[in-house]
Amino acid sequence: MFALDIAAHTGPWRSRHPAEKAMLSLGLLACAVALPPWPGALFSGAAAAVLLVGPARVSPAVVLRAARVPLLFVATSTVPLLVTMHAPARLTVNAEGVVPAAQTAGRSVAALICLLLFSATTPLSDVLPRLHRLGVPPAVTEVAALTYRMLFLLVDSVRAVREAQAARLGFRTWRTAYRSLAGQAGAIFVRAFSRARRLEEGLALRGYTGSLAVQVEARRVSAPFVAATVGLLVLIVAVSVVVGSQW
Amino acid sequence: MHIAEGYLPPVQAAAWFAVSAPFVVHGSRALVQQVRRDPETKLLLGAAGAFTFVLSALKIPSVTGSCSHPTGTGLGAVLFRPPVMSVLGGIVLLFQAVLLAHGGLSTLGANIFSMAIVGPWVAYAVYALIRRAGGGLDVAVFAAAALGDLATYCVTSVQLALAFPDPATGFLGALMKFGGIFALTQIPLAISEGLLSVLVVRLLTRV
Amino acid sequence: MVSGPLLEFSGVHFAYQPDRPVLTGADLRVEAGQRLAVVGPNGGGKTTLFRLAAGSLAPGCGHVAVAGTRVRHNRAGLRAVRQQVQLVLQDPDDQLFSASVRQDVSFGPVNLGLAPEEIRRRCDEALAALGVASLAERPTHLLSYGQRKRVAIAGAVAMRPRLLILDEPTAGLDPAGVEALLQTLDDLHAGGTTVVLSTHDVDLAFRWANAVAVVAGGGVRMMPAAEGLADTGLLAAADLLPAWAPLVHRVLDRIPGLAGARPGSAADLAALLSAEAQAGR
Amino acid sequence: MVSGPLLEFSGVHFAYQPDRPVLTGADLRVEAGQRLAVVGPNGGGKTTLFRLAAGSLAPGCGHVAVAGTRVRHNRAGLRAVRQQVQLVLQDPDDQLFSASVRQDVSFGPVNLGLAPEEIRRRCDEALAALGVASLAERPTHLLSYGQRKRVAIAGAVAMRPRLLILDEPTAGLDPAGVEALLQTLDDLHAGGTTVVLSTHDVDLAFRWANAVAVVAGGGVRMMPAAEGLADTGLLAAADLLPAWAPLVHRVLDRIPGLAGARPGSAADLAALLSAEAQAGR
Repeated sequence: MFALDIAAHTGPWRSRHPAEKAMLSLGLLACAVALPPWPGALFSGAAAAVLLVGPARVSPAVVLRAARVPLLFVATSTVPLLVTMHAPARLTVNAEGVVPAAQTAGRSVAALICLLLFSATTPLSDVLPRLHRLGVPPAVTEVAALTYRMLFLLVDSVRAVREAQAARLGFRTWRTAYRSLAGQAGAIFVRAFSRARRLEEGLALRGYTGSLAVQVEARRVSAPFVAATVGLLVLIVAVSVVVGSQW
Repeated sequence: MHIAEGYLPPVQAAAWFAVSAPFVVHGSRALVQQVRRDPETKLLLGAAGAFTFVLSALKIPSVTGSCSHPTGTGLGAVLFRPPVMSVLGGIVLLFQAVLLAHGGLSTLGANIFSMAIVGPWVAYAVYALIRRAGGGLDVAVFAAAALGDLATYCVTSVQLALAFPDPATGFLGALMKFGGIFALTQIPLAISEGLLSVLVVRLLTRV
Repeated sequence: MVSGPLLEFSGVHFAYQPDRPVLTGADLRVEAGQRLAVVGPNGGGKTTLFRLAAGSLAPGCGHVAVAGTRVRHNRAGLRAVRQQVQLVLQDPDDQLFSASVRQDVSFGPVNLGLAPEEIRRRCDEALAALGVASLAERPTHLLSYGQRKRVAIAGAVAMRPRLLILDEPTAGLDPAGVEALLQTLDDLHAGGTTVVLSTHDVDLAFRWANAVAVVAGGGVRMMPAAEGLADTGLLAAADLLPAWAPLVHRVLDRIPGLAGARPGSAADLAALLSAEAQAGR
Repeated sequence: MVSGPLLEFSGVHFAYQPDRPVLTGADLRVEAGQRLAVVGPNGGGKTTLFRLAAGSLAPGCGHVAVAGTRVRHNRAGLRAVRQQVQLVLQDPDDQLFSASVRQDVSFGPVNLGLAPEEIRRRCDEALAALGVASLAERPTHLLSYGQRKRVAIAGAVAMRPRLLILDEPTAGLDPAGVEALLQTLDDLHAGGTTVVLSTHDVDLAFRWANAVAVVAGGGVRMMPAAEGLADTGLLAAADLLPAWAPLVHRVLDRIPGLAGARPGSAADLAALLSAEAQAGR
């Protein structure tokens, strides 16, 4: 359904503590964003890319498919950096903009790979119940966890509704397509809230009185993994500073 | 379009977190209180979040032949009110970043500000104004959704213009460039989202 | 009219995920006028077969032909398929998305761009055929499960398909509901519609269908219903239980006075036994 | 231990809407150790009966008692009921709220305020009992329907109820899934849990249950399974079809060499006939 979510749930890093994976991927992400793009982003992005298709064994096809939409954004929003506007409707190509545009695009692509390293290895269902340790109120993490569970049900429904509408020629013209879309939105609205109502009864039977607390399986944070992560991050920062100053 | 991961310079990315934080914290407090008063709303809020996510994933046919997505924030704000939408919108944007790589974690603050704060508040204000002025439900919903959508992309353009001012004309020049790409082209989609929202509300009020 | 079978699969392969094929070379022929029951284990590919037939999915290899024409997955091609073949999904809520029953049933005819009177006529006809005319003005979400199921079928019938495919139409219905639905399908069949349905109930398949398709292990095996559903080995190979009726027929044939009796359901058998008891008295 | 029946309904009336009562004076007694099948038409009140038993609904008149104690609809009263009685709803998605299987199963034990090791023990035990231990780390949304159904039951079993009630547990499962689930229920029953389930499949009820409750027309009629499900008239009055097995037994008794054979399923009958054919050779 969501290729990144499936990768996260089925990959070899599935049983690692989410904090380890967050430290690694978000640490690299921070390096990619905060260090000077050349060479900091290059190193962070390259490290994330190697980890992603190497030890984390995420298929390159999944990575590329997930990267399509954000890359489209990067491509379109980099165009304005390459032109100068002197007055409305008077645009010239800006040769000096090439370097900053390349830096911005490079930083963004590097950061994107770091994000994918996180997404494709760390299931949200492992992250959400632990977020309260970072000070997020349990009510918010519980609502988020319910949203996560229910959105899969709704995505399934909306796909089935769409298929049924297509079978009855619901997308034949613009007019019918709009009517069909409204039908989809209406159907999932009704479904979402009837699901919530029924789930409430289902949970009440199991003793629900307001708290959705569950037992979160204890996972040990691996000291070698953390040490390697710290080592990698320090190395990237150090090399970036040294190489950057010599450039 | 969400601002992609890493696209904003670090200081500005951090600044947008700082700007969004009070709204999200306020929304979270409202949510916590609401849930404490009435524990059942927890499941309804989960449903509302899932609905918003799926709504923003519906494919709208667009002129260019490719497909676009509604923001869903206008309809969400009218149905669930802006403070709650700031939290639900934040959750949805986090999920979009992690599940789909749409948007990002470093740009989450900026995207929350445009899509989960400004969009919903503009939509809600427009809706409330038109209703109070005696406007019909259809008109109010249409304007709320269309202007909420448009406001979101205007804010995105401002965010990008602040980050990348034009070498000759500075912020204003950059705003026109980014606005030309992200806000102007959004007008037909904003109208689409308005029409779609009207159809949805009609369907829901009849049910 | 076009000659050849109404629906034909030739060597159809299909996989949702590349490493897990669902169908590996499926062949199927549905002739006009048939009543075909599709049986097989969950996850065996019954629904996939139906979605391929309705054009919702495109085969990986092989091809699907409707009324002698190979299905093309472009706008015009799909449109042609959908005017001939209608698929009713298992969960009626996936097909009901309008506020009222009449609106929902009119969805297809409106999309066909028909004239208002023709739309009305088709809706009335479909609602009457499914016995839900009295519900026409009711909101769909206030209907019972069985009623929603009938309205969903009415929505497909209003498209006037030549081939109506129903995925587990009797699931969730009580015995009375099942009987009423089979009666309705018989009426539609008598009216010229070819009907295909999937079911887990081999006894239902035995007494309703004239042909059976066993979908398991990536392939489809078609047979006359009486033969296929009496083949305990074949059914067991597809993880299915045998049907009662053909076994009971074998037993009855050994009793003088009951030999040759062919009760299709337990109710028929009960009637047979009580009639015999009456006569014996 | 408390004496008396595990669950008792006395003159229970219930209506969702005042003018349309569902139950009008229902009486029911479930003894510890029973295997009770509840049959009846859709809308006849089976689910309502279960929701009353689990404390989800409060009766209009009459009363419901669990283990000899009349159910009180306050926090403490409901808590007491839920430690004894667990209801598994028909749609597993109505009970699975967490994306993680293990977390979901732990929900009930956490609500009971148990110690962490005890919660873990109960989860492991419930997951093992339902044969889904290998799925513990899988996300709910990647499970098949049958797997979700088992996880939902595990969530109830983790509460260690004395009485486990399942609403249509076999609906939507294929024959192999039904057999596996019945085996699991047998194991739970052997472990001391009293099991109640509803079904439309009278043959399933006949071979699995030792008691049957027919819910129809606002009342409940309880009987030993063999007797109730052989009573064609009683079943017909409740809009149910007769079961094959008791009729087949009557037929078999008239064949020398097969008389006295009691196949419970068509598979048993098939085995019987082929064993006889073998022996005859």
